[in-house]
Amino acid sequence: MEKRLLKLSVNGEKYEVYINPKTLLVEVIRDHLGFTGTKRGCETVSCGACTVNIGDMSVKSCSVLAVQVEGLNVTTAEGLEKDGKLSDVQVAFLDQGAYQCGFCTSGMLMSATALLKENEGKTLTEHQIREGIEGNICRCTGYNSIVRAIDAVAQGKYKEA
Amino acid sequence: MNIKCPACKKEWPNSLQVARHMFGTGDKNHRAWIESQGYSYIDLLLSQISEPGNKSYEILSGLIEKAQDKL
Amino acid sequence: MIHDFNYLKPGSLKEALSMLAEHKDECKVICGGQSLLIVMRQGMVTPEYLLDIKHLEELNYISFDAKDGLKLGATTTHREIEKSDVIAKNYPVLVAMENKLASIQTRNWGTIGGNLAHADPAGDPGPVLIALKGSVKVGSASEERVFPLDEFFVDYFATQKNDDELILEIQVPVPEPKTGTAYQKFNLLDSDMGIVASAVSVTLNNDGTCKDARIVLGNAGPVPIRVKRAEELLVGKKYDEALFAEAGKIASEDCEPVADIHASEAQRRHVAGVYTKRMLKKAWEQAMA
Amino acid sequence: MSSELRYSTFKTNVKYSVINTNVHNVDGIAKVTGRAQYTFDVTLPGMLYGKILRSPHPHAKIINIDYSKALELSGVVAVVTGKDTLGIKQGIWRRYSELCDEQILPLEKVRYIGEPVAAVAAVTEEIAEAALDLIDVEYEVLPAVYEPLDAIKKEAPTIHEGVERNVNVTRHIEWGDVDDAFAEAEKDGYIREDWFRCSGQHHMCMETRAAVSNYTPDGKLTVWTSTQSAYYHQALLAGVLGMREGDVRVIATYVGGGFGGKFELDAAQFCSAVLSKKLCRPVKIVFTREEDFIASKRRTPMFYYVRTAMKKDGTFLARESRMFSNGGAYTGMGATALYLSGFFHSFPYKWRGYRYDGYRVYTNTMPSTSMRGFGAPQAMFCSEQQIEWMCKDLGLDPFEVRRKNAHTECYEVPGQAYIQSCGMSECIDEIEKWAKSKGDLGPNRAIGVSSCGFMSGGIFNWFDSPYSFSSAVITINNDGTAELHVGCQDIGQGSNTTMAIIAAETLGVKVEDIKVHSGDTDHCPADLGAWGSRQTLMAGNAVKMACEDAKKQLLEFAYAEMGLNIVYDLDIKDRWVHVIARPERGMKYEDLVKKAIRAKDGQRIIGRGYYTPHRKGMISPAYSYMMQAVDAEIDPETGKIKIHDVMTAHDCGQPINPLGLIGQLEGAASMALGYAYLEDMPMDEGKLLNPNLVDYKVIKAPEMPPTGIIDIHTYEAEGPYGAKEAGEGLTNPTAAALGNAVFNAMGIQMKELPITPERVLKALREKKEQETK
Repeated sequence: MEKRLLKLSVNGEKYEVYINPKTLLVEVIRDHLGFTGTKRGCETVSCGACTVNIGDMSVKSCSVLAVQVEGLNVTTAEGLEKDGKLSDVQVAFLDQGAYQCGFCTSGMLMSATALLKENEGKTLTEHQIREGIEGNICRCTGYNSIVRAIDAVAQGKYKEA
Repeated sequence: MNIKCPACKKEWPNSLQVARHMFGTGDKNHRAWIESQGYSYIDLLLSQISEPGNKSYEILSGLIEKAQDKL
Repeated sequence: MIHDFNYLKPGSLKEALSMLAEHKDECKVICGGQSLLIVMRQGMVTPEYLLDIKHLEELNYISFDAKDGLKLGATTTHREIEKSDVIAKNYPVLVAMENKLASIQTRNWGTIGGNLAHADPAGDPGPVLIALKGSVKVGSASEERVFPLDEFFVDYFATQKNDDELILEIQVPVPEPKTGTAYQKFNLLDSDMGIVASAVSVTLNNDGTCKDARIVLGNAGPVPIRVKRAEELLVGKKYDEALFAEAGKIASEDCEPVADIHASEAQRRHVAGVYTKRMLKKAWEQAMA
Repeated sequence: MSSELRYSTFKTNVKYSVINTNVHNVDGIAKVTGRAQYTFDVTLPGMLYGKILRSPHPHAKIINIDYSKALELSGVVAVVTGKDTLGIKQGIWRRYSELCDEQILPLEKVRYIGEPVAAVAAVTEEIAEAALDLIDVEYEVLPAVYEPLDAIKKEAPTIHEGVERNVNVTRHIEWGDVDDAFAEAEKDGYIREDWFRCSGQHHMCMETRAAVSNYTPDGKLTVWTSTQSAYYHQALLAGVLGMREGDVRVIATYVGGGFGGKFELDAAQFCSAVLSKKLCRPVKIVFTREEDFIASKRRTPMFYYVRTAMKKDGTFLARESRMFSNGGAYTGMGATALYLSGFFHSFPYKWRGYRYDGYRVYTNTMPSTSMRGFGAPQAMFCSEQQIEWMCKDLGLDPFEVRRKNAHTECYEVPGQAYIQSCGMSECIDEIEKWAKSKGDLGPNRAIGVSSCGFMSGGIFNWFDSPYSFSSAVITINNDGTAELHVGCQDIGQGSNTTMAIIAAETLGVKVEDIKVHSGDTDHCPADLGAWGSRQTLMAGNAVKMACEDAKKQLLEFAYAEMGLNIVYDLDIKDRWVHVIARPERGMKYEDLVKKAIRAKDGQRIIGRGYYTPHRKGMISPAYSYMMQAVDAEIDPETGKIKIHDVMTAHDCGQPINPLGLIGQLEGAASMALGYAYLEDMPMDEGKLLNPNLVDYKVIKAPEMPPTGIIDIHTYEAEGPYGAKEAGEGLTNPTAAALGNAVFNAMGIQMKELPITPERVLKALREKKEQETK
C-alpha cells in the first residue's frame, strides 16, 4: 500500500499531506493538520461531532475517505470566524447558551451553518431547523437552545444594520 | 439512658437505631455478634426485605436490649 | 480499525469497469461509503483493492421524460434526489423517503447506487423503488444488464450484481394515471432505519376500482418483500377500510421479520400490518385525488 | 421554542447588578470557535497510545496472561497486567474498607464482561489495538449471575469472597410509626402495593473516558483527564500508585460531559498512569464508544416494591418500600444511590411513617454508579405513578392530593433533613393552571404530572477528605482584575460562569474582571467536585466568602482613605466604591485597589473562603422543588409515543445565571425523556446488546419537545444569594410524568422502564382482556 499525496484546502489555506489511502477526513483534519475543534464521538457515523463542511455542504468527516476530498474546500469550526470576528451563528450560540460541555458544538455549528446557507433568504420552520441538526447528537442542552440560536439567525436578528 | 451497640459500643437513644446501625455496618465484628445470638445476619436481612413489616429489626433490637446489662 | 487496501481512482467509467474486471472479488467499490466505511472499520470487510467511483461525473445525473420516466445515475446523492424539482413533481414519494433517510450529512455524501449495492434490508430506497416498479441497470466491461428491482436483491447484503459489475443507473417508469404511492417506516427516532417499513403503490381504474397495486415491506426479511397475496386481493376492489385492514393482516402474515433488541418478531409483524393498512389508505386516496 | 423564565412568585427587594442577568459563559468563546482543548485533544512530545484488553467472560479466574507475542510486534513499547500494579483494591468510599473492592487490572479474577485485564502502550493507536489480539489470556470460566434477585439466592455463585449471598450494601431508612399508620389505613383508609422495574441508563457523554498520563523521572505524575473532580482523581491515583497526593497533578481539561459518570477512577486514567510510570513517557488512552458503553458504569437498575397507605381523603399515612438494585461487579458510587433513592422516594411529601429497605446486590454485570438524579429518577418513577393511580382509585384530584401532602417551608423530615425554602405548592399551582389551560387534547393524548425535590449538595464524606467540601481563593491584581481559584469542576454545566457571577456580584465588579481558574490540583484548592448538585451552593458559598474577605480588606482601606465617619457604610457596585447613603460620593474601584496594594507594602489582596455543611441534617443543606407535566400522545395501534410538550415549574431559590438555568433544565428534560421511553441497556448473559449509538437511542432534535419553564422564585438562606440546586433534580420527575400521561390517555399502568411501544401494546392487550372478563 503506497501513500498518496493529498491536496486540499482547509479553512481557506491550501495543504498537502501524504496519507495512507484509508485515512479518514477527520484524521487528516485533526491528526495531520491539528484542527482539533472537530471531534469524534462514535465509530458508527451516528453522533455528528465530526461534522465539517465541504463547500457549503455538511458531511460527517469520519465517514469520508480523505482521498475523496482531493482539491476540495473544507471548513471546520475554526474556519467560521473571519479576522477574529465571530460568525452570526457563533454569536447566536453564545447569546442563547446553545452549548454546555461543548464537545458537540463544533459539529453542531457546521450543520447550522450549512442549513442557514442552504436556506439563505428563505424562512425556516422550527421543524426544518430540527431536521437540519438531526445528524448531530447533543447530550447536554436538549437542543432547544440550539434551535433558538439558529432561528434567531434565520430571522435576521444578526444582520448588520 | 442510651443503648450501646454490643459489637462496637457506639451509643444511640434507642435499640432500633442500634439495630439499624448493626445491619447497616454489617462488618465481620457486627455480623459475628448477631451469629453469636443464634441468628444468621444474612437471613435476618433477607427476611426483612422479603416480607412486609419490620420483623428482623424488632428481633435484633430485642437481642440488643437483652444484651445491654452485660455491656 | 480499517485494514490497508490499494486505492484505485479510475479516470472514467470505462477505466473503472476494466479495473473491476481485473480485480473482481478482491475489489470493493466505494462511492459515498456511508455504510461501507462502517463495516470496514469493524473489520467485516477487508478488500485488497478499493475502487472509488464517487467522482465519476458520467454517473451523476437525474433525467426525466414523459416517455421513459426517471433515470438516476448511480453516483447521484440522496440529497440531490431529495432536492430535485422534477422528482418532487413526478415522484413525491421519493422525496419524502429521502427526507427521512438518515441525516443530512449522510444524504449529502451517500449515493443511491451505493445504497442499493449495499442491499441492507432496512434500506429505504429499495421498497419505494420496487413499489414504483423501478429497475436497476448494472454493467461490466463486457455487457450491461437490467433487473427489475424486486428481483435484484437476493439475500441480506446480497444482490444479482456480479463482482465485475457496477450499478450504473436506476430507472423508474412514469406512473400510470390515477396512481398513488406512499411509504412510511416505523422507528423511534425520526432519522433511524425502519424497525419495519411499508411502501404501497395503487393504480385505479376510472370506475375507482383497483387496477393494480404493489405492497412492499422493508426490513421484514432478508430482502424487501412484496406481499403478492395482498396485491392480488386488492385488484378489482373499491375503496374500503375493511379491505385495507385485510391487506394489512396478510402483510403481517407473509413477512419474515427477525427479532432483535428493538422489537420482537410479533411486534414487527403487527406493525408491518398496521403500516401497510395505513399506507394503502394513503396511496389509494392519492390515486383518487 | 418558548423557554423564558416566565414567572416569579418571589419579589426580591435586592437589586443585583450581575446575578440573574444574561451573561455569556466564561468559556463560551473557546467552545464556539473550536479552541477549547479536551483530553481527547491533548498530545505531548513522545506520547504513546494505550489500549486495553478486556474480559470476554462475565466471571472467570485469570490463570495466566502471556503477552510475549504482543511485545514482539514492532511499535509496541510495553504491556502491563495486574502484576504490574500494587494490587490495591480501591473505591470512592474510602472510609469503609470493605466497600473498596475494585482492582482495575484485577489479579485473581474478572467479574464482568469488559473488565480490563491488560493494557498495551505503542507508538500508534492502531499498533496498540493490533497488539491486543496477540495477548493470550488463560481463563477458568466460573458460573455467573446477572440479576439481583438471582444473586441473593443460596445457590448463586459468590462474586466477592466473603460477601454472603452477594449482598453488597444495605440501607434502612425509617421514621414515625409505620405499622400503626398502616393499621389505621387497614381500618379506614386505602393501601396499594406495586412492583416496579427501573432500567439502567448510560451517561453517554459525548467525550468518552480519556486520560493522558505523564510520569517524569523526578517522581511526579501529571494526568490530563476528563473528570468531574480533579481532587478525587488526584487522591485515588495517589492511593493506587502508592504515591503522595502532592506528587500527583491532575489537570481537568475541558470536559466533554459528566452526568455522574466521571469521578470514579476509570481504566483510562489508571492504565495510562501505570504504563507511564513504568516507561517514564506520556501515555494517552481514549475509550472507543463501545468501550465507554460496556465498561464505564451506568445508572443503577432497580426493582422497587412500594406499599403506600393514605386516608380516603388523600392524606398520606405511611409508605413502606423494598428495593433491590443491580450493583454490578463493584461498589463504586452505587452505594450512595442506594441511600438517596430511598430518601427521595419519600419526597416531596410528609409521611406519618416511612420505611425503606434498600439492598445493593453484586452481579456479574458492569458496575452501576451515580448518574444525574442519583437513584431518585427510579424512586420517583415508582412513587409518583403509584400516587396517581391511588388518586384515580379513590376518585381524588391528583393536584389537590399532592398539594395537601407536600413539603412546606421549615418542615423537618424526621431525623433526616430540615427543609428551609420550599416552593412545592406554588409549583403544583402553576402546573395545574398550565395543564387546565390546555383543555381537551383529543383521543389517545393526555398530560401526566410528577413532582419531586432534590438535594443541593450531599453531606457525605465517605471519601474521608480532610479538606473542607469547597474552597476558593481570590487574588486581586493592581488593575482590579481578579484571579479566582476554585476547586469546583466545570463539566459543561457552567459552574465557572456561576462562580464568576457570584464573585463579580460580591466584589462589585463586572464578570469580565474575573478570571476563573479551576480543574488543576497544583493551582486550585481542593473541592469534592461536580456531583450531587453541590457546586452552586457549596462552591458558591466559598467564592462568596472569599470575595467578601477581599472586599473587606479593600473597604477597610477605603474608610481610612476617605476619612469617613464610621457610622457610614461603604459598598462597591459596578466598579464604583461609594458611601451607601450617598452613592455619588466615592472613588473608582481600580484606584482603590492600586492604593490599597501600595498601603499593604505591595502585597496583592487575597481573599479566602471555604464551605462545609454543619448541622444540616443527614442529606443536604437545602432542597430544590419542582413539578413537571408531560403532554404525550400514544398511537394505539403501534404503541409509539409522541411527546408534544413538557412544562416545568421549578424552585431553585434565587437564579444566578438564567441562561445556564434554562440550559440545565432543558438538558435534564432531554436526558430524562430518553430514560423514560428510549434508552435501555439490555444484556444477554452479562453482555450488553447495544454498545453503540446506532442501537442505543438518545433523543435527537426532531423528537425533543418544547420545554417551558416556570421559575418559582424562593430564597434559600443556606445558599449563596438564596440559590440552590438546578439541573440534576429535574432528571427525576420525567419518567413518572410520562407514565402518568400514558395512564391518563390509555388507562394503562406502566411498571417497567423504558416505556416502549411493545410494552404499551402489551398493557393495552391486558387491559382489554381485563375488560372482557
